Parts: sequence; C-alpha cells; structure tokens
Amino acid sequence: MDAAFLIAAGLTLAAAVAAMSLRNLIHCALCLVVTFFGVAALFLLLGAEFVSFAQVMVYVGAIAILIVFATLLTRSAGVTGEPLAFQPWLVGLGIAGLVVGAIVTSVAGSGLLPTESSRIVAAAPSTRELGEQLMSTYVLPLEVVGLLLTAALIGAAVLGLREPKPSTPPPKP
Amino acid sequence: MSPLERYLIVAALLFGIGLAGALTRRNAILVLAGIELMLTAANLNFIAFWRYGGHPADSGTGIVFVLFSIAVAAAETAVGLALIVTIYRHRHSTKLDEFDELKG
Amino acid sequence: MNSLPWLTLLTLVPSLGGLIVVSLGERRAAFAPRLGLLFASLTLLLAILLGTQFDRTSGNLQFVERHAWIPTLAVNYHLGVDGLGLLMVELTTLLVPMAMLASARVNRRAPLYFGLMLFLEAGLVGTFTALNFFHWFLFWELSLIPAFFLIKLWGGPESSAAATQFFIYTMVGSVAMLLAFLALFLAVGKFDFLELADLSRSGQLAASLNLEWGGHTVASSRVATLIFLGVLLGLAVKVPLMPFHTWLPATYAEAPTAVTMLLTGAMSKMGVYGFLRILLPIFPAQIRALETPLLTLTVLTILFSAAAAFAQRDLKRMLAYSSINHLGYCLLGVFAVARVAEPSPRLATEQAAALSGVLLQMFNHGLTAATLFCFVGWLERRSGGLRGLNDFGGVRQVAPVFCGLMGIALFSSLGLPGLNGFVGEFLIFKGSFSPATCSTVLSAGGLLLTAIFLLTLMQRVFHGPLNPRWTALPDLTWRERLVVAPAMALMFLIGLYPHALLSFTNATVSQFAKSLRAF
Amino acid sequence: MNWIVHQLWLIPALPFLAAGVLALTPRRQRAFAARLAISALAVSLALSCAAFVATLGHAGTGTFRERVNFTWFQFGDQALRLGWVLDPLAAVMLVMVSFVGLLIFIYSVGYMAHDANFTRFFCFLALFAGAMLGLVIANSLLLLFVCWELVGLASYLLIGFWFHKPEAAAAAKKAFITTRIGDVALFLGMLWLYSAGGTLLFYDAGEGCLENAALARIAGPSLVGWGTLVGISLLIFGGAIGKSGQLPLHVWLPDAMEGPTPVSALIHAATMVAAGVFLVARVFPLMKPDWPSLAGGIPLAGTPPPDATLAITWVGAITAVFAALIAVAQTDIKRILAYSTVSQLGYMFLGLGVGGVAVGMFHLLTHACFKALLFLGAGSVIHGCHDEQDIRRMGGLRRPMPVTFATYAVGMMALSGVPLLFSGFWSKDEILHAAHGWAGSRIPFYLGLFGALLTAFYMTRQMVYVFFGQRRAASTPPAAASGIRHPASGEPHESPLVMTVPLAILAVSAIVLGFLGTPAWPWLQTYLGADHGGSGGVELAKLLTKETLWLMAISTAVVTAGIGLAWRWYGQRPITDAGTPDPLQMSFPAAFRWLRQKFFVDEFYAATVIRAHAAWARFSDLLDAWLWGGLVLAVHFLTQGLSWASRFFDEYVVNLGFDAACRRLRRDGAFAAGLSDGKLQNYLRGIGTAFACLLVLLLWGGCR
Repeated sequence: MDAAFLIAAGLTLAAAVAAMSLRNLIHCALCLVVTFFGVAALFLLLGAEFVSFAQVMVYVGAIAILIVFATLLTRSAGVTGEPLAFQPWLVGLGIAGLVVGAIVTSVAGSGLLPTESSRIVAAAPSTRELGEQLMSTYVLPLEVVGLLLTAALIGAAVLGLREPKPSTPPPKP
Repeated sequence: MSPLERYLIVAALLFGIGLAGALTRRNAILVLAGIELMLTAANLNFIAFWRYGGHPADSGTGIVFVLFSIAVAAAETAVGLALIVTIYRHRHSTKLDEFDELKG
Repeated sequence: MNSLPWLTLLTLVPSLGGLIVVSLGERRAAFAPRLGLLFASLTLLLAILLGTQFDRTSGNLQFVERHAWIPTLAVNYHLGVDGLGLLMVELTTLLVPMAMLASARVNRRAPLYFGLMLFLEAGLVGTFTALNFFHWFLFWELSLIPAFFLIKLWGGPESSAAATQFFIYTMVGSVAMLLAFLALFLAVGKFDFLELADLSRSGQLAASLNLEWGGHTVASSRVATLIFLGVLLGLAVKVPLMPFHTWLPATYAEAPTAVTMLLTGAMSKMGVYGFLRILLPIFPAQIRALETPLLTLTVLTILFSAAAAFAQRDLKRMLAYSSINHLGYCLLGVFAVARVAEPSPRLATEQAAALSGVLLQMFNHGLTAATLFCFVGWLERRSGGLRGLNDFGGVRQVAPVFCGLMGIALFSSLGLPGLNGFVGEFLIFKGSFSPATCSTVLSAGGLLLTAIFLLTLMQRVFHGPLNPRWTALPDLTWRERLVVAPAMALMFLIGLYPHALLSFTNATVSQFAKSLRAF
Repeated sequence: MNWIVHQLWLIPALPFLAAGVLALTPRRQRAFAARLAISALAVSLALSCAAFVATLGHAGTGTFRERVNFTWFQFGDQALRLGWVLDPLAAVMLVMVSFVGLLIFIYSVGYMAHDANFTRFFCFLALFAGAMLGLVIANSLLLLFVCWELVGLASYLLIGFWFHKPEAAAAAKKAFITTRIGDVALFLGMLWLYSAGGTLLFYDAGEGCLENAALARIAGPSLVGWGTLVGISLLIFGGAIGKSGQLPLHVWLPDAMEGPTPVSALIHAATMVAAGVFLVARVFPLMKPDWPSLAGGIPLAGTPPPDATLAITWVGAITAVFAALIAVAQTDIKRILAYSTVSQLGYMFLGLGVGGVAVGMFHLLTHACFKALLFLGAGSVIHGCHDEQDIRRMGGLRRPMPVTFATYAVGMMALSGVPLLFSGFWSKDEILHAAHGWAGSRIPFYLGLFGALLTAFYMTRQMVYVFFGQRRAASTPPAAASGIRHPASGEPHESPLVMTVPLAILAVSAIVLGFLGTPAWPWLQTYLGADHGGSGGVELAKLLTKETLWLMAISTAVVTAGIGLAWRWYGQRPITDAGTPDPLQMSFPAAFRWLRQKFFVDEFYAATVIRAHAAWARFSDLLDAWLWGGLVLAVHFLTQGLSWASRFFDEYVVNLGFDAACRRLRRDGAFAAGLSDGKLQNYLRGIGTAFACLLVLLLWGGCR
C-alpha cells in the first residue's frame, strides 16, 4: 500500500466529508474542489491521465464554479441559524451507511474480483489513440453526448431566462 | 487487499459520503453536489476496473466511458443548477424540504 | 276493382287529421271539436263509400293493396278487407264521430283530446285492415297508446292507475303474442296472415315447428300449442276472456265516457277480430285440442260476468261487466265453430250460423254498448258525476225521452227480439248448440242473468218514486237525441232486417267455414 | 189460396204500426192515441173475422191450413225462413184476441181517462196486442219466440206502467224475469229443435217441424230420438210454464196486478197467459207425437212411451188446485182473480194434456171471455170505489153498480161452472170428461173436481164480499191488510158507458161461447180438428149418454157444494166490518194463514233462488275482486318484490361491493400518494433503502 494512494484517498474522503457537512456553502464548494482534485489524483495513480485532466477541467473548472455561482445567485452563502440537515437526518445517514456497508461487504467478500496475480496492466492508450477511438468506435455515443450537452445548454439557458412578470403573485408555500 | 479492492472501497466511501450529503442536507445545491460526488465515485470505479479488470483487448473503453460520464454529469449539473436558480426565483428558497408541490 | 288505395286512405285520413288537430294548440282550441268531427266524418264517409264499392257476392279479400316493404323479414304492406273487416271498419268509423259528439265538453287540452281520438281511430282501422302481422301489430299497439293517454288525462279520479293497469295488462298480452309470432317467423319465415293460414292448412306449419332443446326434440305439436297460447293470451286480454278481464271494469269506469264508448265499441272487437282472423285460420287444431278448457273459460266468463254485473253499484262498472258477458257469447261462437271438423252439411249450417252470429254480435255489441255508455255519460253529466245504481230513482218522470231511448238500448243489450241484440245471439246459440251443447246450455243462463241486472238497473234508476234531488234533471236535448238517433235507427234496422248487415258477410262466412272444414 | 192468407201479416202489423206511431206522438194527443189504437185493432178484428170465415169454408173437408213462408235473412249460404200460417187454431185465436183486446181498448178509454200517460198507455197496449196477434199467426217457432218476447216486453211496460210506484216497478221486473226463466227454456228447446229437425217452420209443405217428416227425422227409429222429442217438448213447455204462470213460475202473475186493471184483463184473458197455452196447442204434434206413424220401423212398438203431455197434465192439475187454494184466502179483488187465472190455466194445461188441443183451447176461449169480463168488472168496481181494491172494504155494491153487478155475476157463474147456461161449465166439463177418460191416472180428475169446488167457493166468497151485505168502507182496515194504498172516499158509483158496454158484450159472449162446444154439438172440437167421431151436426143423444150425464151430475154437485159452502160461511151472516176476520180464518187459522200467505212460495223463492242469485253475484264480484284481482295483485306484488330484490341486490350488494372496492382503492391510493410526499430526499431515501435491501438480498440469496 503506497503512501501516494493513502494520501490521495485520505484527502479525497476528508474533503468530501467536509464538503457535505460544512455549514457555509462556499466552504462546501471549496472542499468539493479539493475532493475533485483528490479524485483526479487517484485517476493519475491509476494511469488514466487524460481522464484525470478532464476531471480537473470539467469538475473543478466548470462544475465547482457553477456551484459557487449558484450559491451566490441563490444567496445561500451566508450562515444562517437554521438547521442544516433534512430532518431526521440520522435516518439519511443510516441509509447511506447501510449502502456503504453493503457495497463494502460485497466488494470485500466477492470472489469474482481479479486477484493481483492476474493483474495485467495494459498500456494506457495515448491521447491520440483515444481520440481515434472516439472518432471511430465511439463516434455515435460521442455525437449523442454532444447532442445531450447542447440540449442541456439550451435547457439551462431557457430555465435561466428571466420570465415575463407573472400576472398574479407567486403563491406562498 | 488487492489494489482494485482498495480503489473500490474508496469509491464506495466516496459514494456513501455523497449519498449521505444528498440525503441529509436541506440545501438543494449541496444535494446536487452530493450527487456529483456519487457520480465521481462511479467514475472512479470505472477507471479502477479499467486498470485492474483483466480485459486487455479493449484498451480505451473505460476511459471513454468515464469521459461520457463526465459530460453527462456536466450537463446534469448545468440543468440542475438552472432549475434551482429558477425555483429560487419563484420561492426565494433553496431548502428542499420546503418544496412538496409534487406530493400525491 | 277501384284503383284508389281505399284502405290506406282510411287510415291516413284520421292520422293526418289527428296531426292537424293536435297542432292546433291551446289558442285555437275552440276549433278542435269541429275539426276533429270533420275528419271523423270524412273517414266515415270514406268507409260508407267503401261499403258501397264492396262486392257482396265475393268472400275474398277486397281492396287488396300489397307492396313489398322489408323483404328480408317477409314484411309486406298488405291490406284488404272481407265482410268481417268491412263490418269492423264501418263500426269503428261510425262510433268515433258519435263518441266525439258525446264528449262535446272537453275543457282541458281539447286539441290533444280530439287528436288522440283520431289517432285511436287510425289505429283501429289499421288493425282491421292489415293482413301482415308486422303492421297489424304496429296498429294494434298504436291504438293502445292514444287510449292510454285518453284514459289517463281525461279520466276519473282513479284514472291514472286504471290507465296503467290497462296498459300493462294489454302490453303483457301483446308481448306474448309478439313472441309467438316471432317463433312462427323463425320457423317458417312468414308474417302474412294469409300465407300462414295456407301453410297451416297444408300441414307445413305443424311440420316446421320442430325444436331442439338441449339435445331433446320437442314435439312440434307442443311447440305449436305454446305459440298458440301466446297468441291466445294477447287476444284473450283484449276481449277479455276470464281470468284476464280484471282490467276492464276499472278501465271502463274510469275512462271518460267517450273513450269508454270506443273501448267497448271498437277496441274490444280487436280481440274477437283477432280470434277470427288469426287464431281460427292458423291454429284450428290447437283450438280443437284445447276446446274443453277454452269453452269452460268462456262459459265462466259469461256466467261470472253477468252475475258480477248484478253485484255492481256503479252503472259504468255494471255495463262493463255486461260487455264482458256479451263478448263471451262471441267467443262461444268462435270456439264452437272451431269444434266442427268434419264436413257435414248439417254442421256447415251450424258453422255459418255461429260465424254470422259472431260477426253480427260484434257489430251489435259495439253499437249497443257504446250507446249505453253514452247514455250513462249524459246521466253522469246531468247529475254532476254521480252514477251509482242507488243514486237515482224515478228518473223516467222527469226525463221520459232519456229513459225511453236508454231503455231501448238496454233491451237491445238484453237481447230482445226486434232489436239488434237478439239476432246475433240467436245465431250464435243456434250455431253453438250442436257442436258444444253443454256450454251453450250453460251460457243460456247468461241470458237470464243479463236480464236480471239490466232490469234491476231500470228499476232502480228509471222507476220508483222520484228522488227529490233530481226534480230538475233535464231531459235529452235535441242535439243529444240526434247523436243517438243513428244508433237507434241501426238497432231497429238490424233487429228487423238483419239482412242489411248480413248481406255483407254472407259470402265471407261461407268461404271461411269452407276453409275451416278443409282441414 | 185465399187473399186473406197473403194479407194475414196485416193483422199484427196494424197494431204494431199504431204502437210505433204512438211512441212518437206527443203526450197531449190523447184522443188521437185512443182513436188510432182502437181503429187499428178494429181493422185487425175485421181482418181476423175474414180469416176466420175463410177457414170456415173448409171445415168439412179436413183441416184448413194455408201458410206463407219467406226468407228473413241469410247467414252464410243458408237461409232463415219465417212465415205465417192460417189454420183454425190461429183463426179462432185471432178473433178471440182482437175481439177481447178491442173491448179492453175501448174500456181503457174510460178507465185511464185521467192518467197523464194516456198516449203511452195506448202505445203499449197496441204493442201488446200486435205482439200477441203476431204470435198467433207465426208459422215459425222463431217468429213465435220473437213475438213471445215482445209480449213479455209489453207486459213489462204495462205492469210497470205506474212506474213511480215501487211495487209496480218491482212487479214488472219480477214478471219479466220470471217469464224469462221460461223463455230461456223455450229458447233452448227452440235451439234443440232447430239442430235436431233442421227447421223452425211449423208447416212447410211436409218439411215443417210439426209435420211427420221432420218429426220422424228427429225421433228416428230409436228411443234416443224419442227422448230428444220429449226433451224438446218439455223445454218448450217450460216456456209455457213461465208465460202461463204455472207452478213453479206462477209467482209473477198475482204481482202483475200492480198494473192498471185493463192491463190485468189483457194479460189474464187474451194475451200473455194465453200465449203459453197457445204455444203448447200450436206445437201439440211435438208434445204428443203420433206414435204409430213414427214407430214404423221401431222394433219396440206397442204402448207408446210417455211423452210430454204427462208432464203437462200433472203440472196443470196441481196448479189448478194449488192456485185455487190460495185464491180462497186472498182479500185483494184482483189477486183473487189472478190466482183464479193461474188455476184456470192449470185447467187448460190439464185439458191439453189429457184431451188434446180442442179441449184446452175451448177452455182458453171461454176463459178469455169471462176472465176479461171479471177483470173489467173488477176494474169497474175499483173505479167506482175510487181505487179501492180490498174486498173487505167493499160490500153492498149491488145497488149502486147494477150493470157491473149483473155482468160480474155472469162472469162469476161462468168461472164457477154453473151448469148448462154458462160457458165455463161446458169447457170445464169437457176437461173433466177428458181427465176421467185419461189412461194415465185418475188423480188429475179428482184434482180437477176439487179445483172446481174451490173455484165455486172462492168466487162466491168474492161476490158476497163485494156486492152483498153492506158497505164497510168507513171502518179501518186490519193492520195485516195488503195492497191498500188509496183509502176509499165518497160514494161508489156506476162506471160510464164506455166501460159498461164492453162488460155487457163480454157477458153475452161468456154465455154464448159455451154452446160452441157442448157434447151435443162439438163444433169447435171438430173445427179444431179433434176427432170426436161426430158428424158435426147437433146430436142431443150424445149429451144423454150415461157417462156424460154422470159426469155432468158430479160437476153440478161439486159446483153447488162450493157455492153452498161459501154462502153458508159468508152469505148467511153478512160481514159488517172490514176488520172482522174471515170466517174461514176463525175456523181453520193455521191453514188459512198458509193460504193467505200463498203457501209462502214467494218467501221460499226469496230465501232460496233470489238469495242464491245474490250470493252468486256477490261471489262473482268477490271472485273478481279477490281471486282474479288478488292474482293480479299477487303478480303485481311479485313483480314489485322482484324489483325490490333486484334493487336491493344492486344497491347493497353490487353497488356496495363496488363502492367498497372504490373506497379502498382511493384510500390505498391516498396512502400511496401520501408516500410520495413531494419531498425529494424522502424519495432518495427510499431508493437508497431499496438499493441496500436489494444488495443484501443478493448477498444472502447467494447470487453466485
């Protein structure tokens, strides 16, 4: 068990916990950024450089920033005295624990996983190869994803447009 | 413990943390963030299996999959956050437990 | 033969008249009686013309109109009259104007009243001229509907219940009859009375009535009997034959007088007409098979109704029972005719006598009973709604003309020779005596019972000391005398010179009797 | 053929026509009415006489019989024929009816002078006469029946002429209905005869039902056929019983006294009751068929089997005595005569039964005259006493009403059978003679004698009561007295000429008529075709045979005894007070009570027949109301019950089940909807839990 892995994993998990539990949303967003970096490091450790950088760019560069913007737009940044958690939050934790437990148990007890001896480390494909594959084998999924992204873009734009003033005041919840 | 299992367990923990956040936090944005964490955990699994899965023939599948996944996640986040902002505009709140318009 | 569609015209004129009169509306209600009378008289005129065109030497159906209508269902528009139909048409068309005149004072919804009367007339004439079951049944039911509303809307205090009873009773009978005819249709695919009679005569009808039921073959005779019973029920309710008569007294008593006149005068004849037109030609074997119970019922009808009439205290109910009694004689004749099977010249005479008697009795009873109800109606109008047997007394002192004329009608109903009632009854009894001696002898008791209650009526109402309540009872007006004058004249005419009527039916009767014996 | 045969129909037609015209005549045309009716009947009388004369010419050469038949109507291809016949029987009846009728008509002008419905009265009288004349000339049982019924109608109208009196209305009804019982029998007999013989014509060139061909056809060569014949005869006789007031249908006749007196006279003398006797006489060949001529082929020929005359004889004889007994105790002047009529009709039937047509008809003719005389006399008395009818309140009328007294005395003696001079003696003697010689039994003869005794007795009693002694009008009547409505007022007076002249004429004929049929000169018998073995001339020797003399002596003795007894009881000690009980009553109170109450026949009928009829009527009505009506009601309730059941099933089973299911569904749906509470994280929790459970399941379930 090498130190790099431990550090990366520890950092990732710790940051994730912090991101999910801190009171201030901005802090949460920052911790989320750290988590994403951690994950990117783990990708690097696993030899997937391209994905690692894609991770950093998309998650850290786009998603985290989006979250920060959203936080600011919805003015949820300030620390209020209201409870953080959805009541009863212990149930939520319990469920989450149950899921983790189940996964971990299954991972640990599974005999299907390849053992270390059968480990064959394939040479990581170069970016060029990756690009060729994307443009040949996976061209259709790529196009679909492109479409999806376009749709999401338009959808987000439409949603974000300021609506014409409603004739009636919005109903109070 | 094999390297694969290690990664898997980290991914599981990460998933669990994301899930816990999504389940417990009131703020919609953080719930979205929790979901992002869960997606990331899944991505980690993909890469781990790509690395240690024992299928040498398909050299790029795992990576491509993760790339797509990231794209989808991005789209999801974009739409989700747009929704949150719109809702906020109407209700002046991002507290999820205050929204139950869709209840039966 | 004339190319004019006489019979269609006969049904069309009153129907059209009815439509026109109904559409008058409340504002022009004053015209309704006159317009209604106009159309009724027009129909009567047509009927009289029909009578003059009628070939008395032929027993065949005349003025036949026959057009295919719904070929797949073997439904033809088939009209025609023989002596029987003609007699009934004349009776109906005669009675309707009389009833209209007798009901001159209709205060409520006069256009509807007179319109319904005309519709009723159309239905009756249609029934008496139709030769295909399909539209025969249509008319049969059509006549029911105006009668129902006439009773319900213009009748006495209990009229609603009476009308409903009348309707349901007759409807049940009609449904049974309809089912029976559908069964016949399914078996042989024919609706035409004449064709069915031909089939029956040749034995094909009986042969084709085989029924498979759950693997068992039901004997065709049993099926035929079942069908026969269905038709019988429909007709027996209308006539009525005991024990299907209970609707009649209530209905006759509650209906407005003019409607009662039509009910007893014309509608009750539909039943007997059906017996003659349908049952006798199509089901002679079945009648013969059930002869004893049928005759028993007939005798019971005659005796019980005559006795029950004596127990009545309401003049209308009394006359209603007397009506049942008189139509019982008709059925006696019908069943006696059916009993004669073998062709012997002596029995042929009996058959001809009974058939002639039945026809005559139908006409006579229509005339007499309608006139009697007319008189009771006038009495009721004068007394302000009273018509109990014991409400009057000594009326003859203040209203001698009324009592004299009604007395004539009563004696006609009683079967006094010289008036119309006797000839028919004599012929029926003469014709029934040989084939059905026992029933005839018992039925003759009905003649006595009839005399008893009719004379009791005269004694209580006309005679005795004058009830001080009625010292100012007006006698018949001239208008009223004119209304009954034709009926009175006919009573004497038929009583003294029955040939006037019988000459129309003789050829029909001969042919009918011959075809019956041809079995 | 004589012209009169063809014009015979005019005889009934004229009175009918008069009746028809009078029916339409306004009430105030009184003189016109009387004149029209009387002249019509007078012409009829003239025609009848012409007819009678026509028949006389052939008296020697066998029976004169001419007929005209015609078709009344056709039914099918058969013809129904009617006709009229002129023979001695008809001719003599025609003359009698129109003669007596005419006198009664004339008399009525006086009697009814003050009645408001004078016109109507003559209308009905004319109808009555016309119907009777038609009945007489009928050559068809059907035509006879038609006229027979019209006679009944006319009697109904006339008996109930004073319809405002409840008794009159009831009596009219009773008369009509009682005779109708007989009529139904006659009707059935007619039907039977028609179906058995094939014709209703009496005489039709050998084919009529009274001629041998038809009779042989009916009787056939068997006893069954003979039975048919007897059955038909008995049924026809049933009609005669009703019309002629024989036991047991005699009850209407005394009640018929409620009509005006001329009507009573007409009914009792000329028309109604005579119709029954005439009917039997007319169809006598049917009643007593000639056995040998029919029995040609019958193996059991020999003594003829009993025929209907047996019944006729017995009914007649019993009625004669029965009614005479009742007459003894009556107090109403007309009722005494009424019962006397019943009794005399019994004699006629006895005569018909034992002696044949001639014997019965002889008595019918003589009786018609003297009974009309008596009734008109009684009417005169009633008229003179101002509508008093109770003989106990008359008395001493000899002096104020001499003509009436004299004529009444003639009638009384004729009825009683005072020997030699009076017609009743000869005709009654004729009957007794025949009864004495009857093969069947001697009892009818003795009954006849007893009846003669009673007749003499009650007639004398009546005479004494009415004409002798002194007036008793002033005193109060006994409470039990019946039929008293108009207390006498004023002095009795003789009736006007228009009433007394007919009386005188009738009195003369009551004497003269008897000589037409004495044993010495049995002209009438010969004329009517009876075989007396005489030459037709006067043979005094016949009168002097031992048997005849003996019988005449007996009947003289009987009559003398009757008159003497009555005189001893009533004449010797004149009754001075209307309230005094009858001497007979004092002697035999129990028997007298029975006689006074007419043997309780009316009460017996009231308790049996009438009550039975009422019960039957009520039963029928109840049957209608309860059984048939109940059945209908049951069907009604059954239908309603079914509808209720079906409604119940629909509402509480089907609907309720469905509702329950729906409600459950809605509740569960609400629960399920409640589960999806719109809270995002709850969903997420669910998914998570489910995922975990799934995984646990997979692990445990061993997805190896």
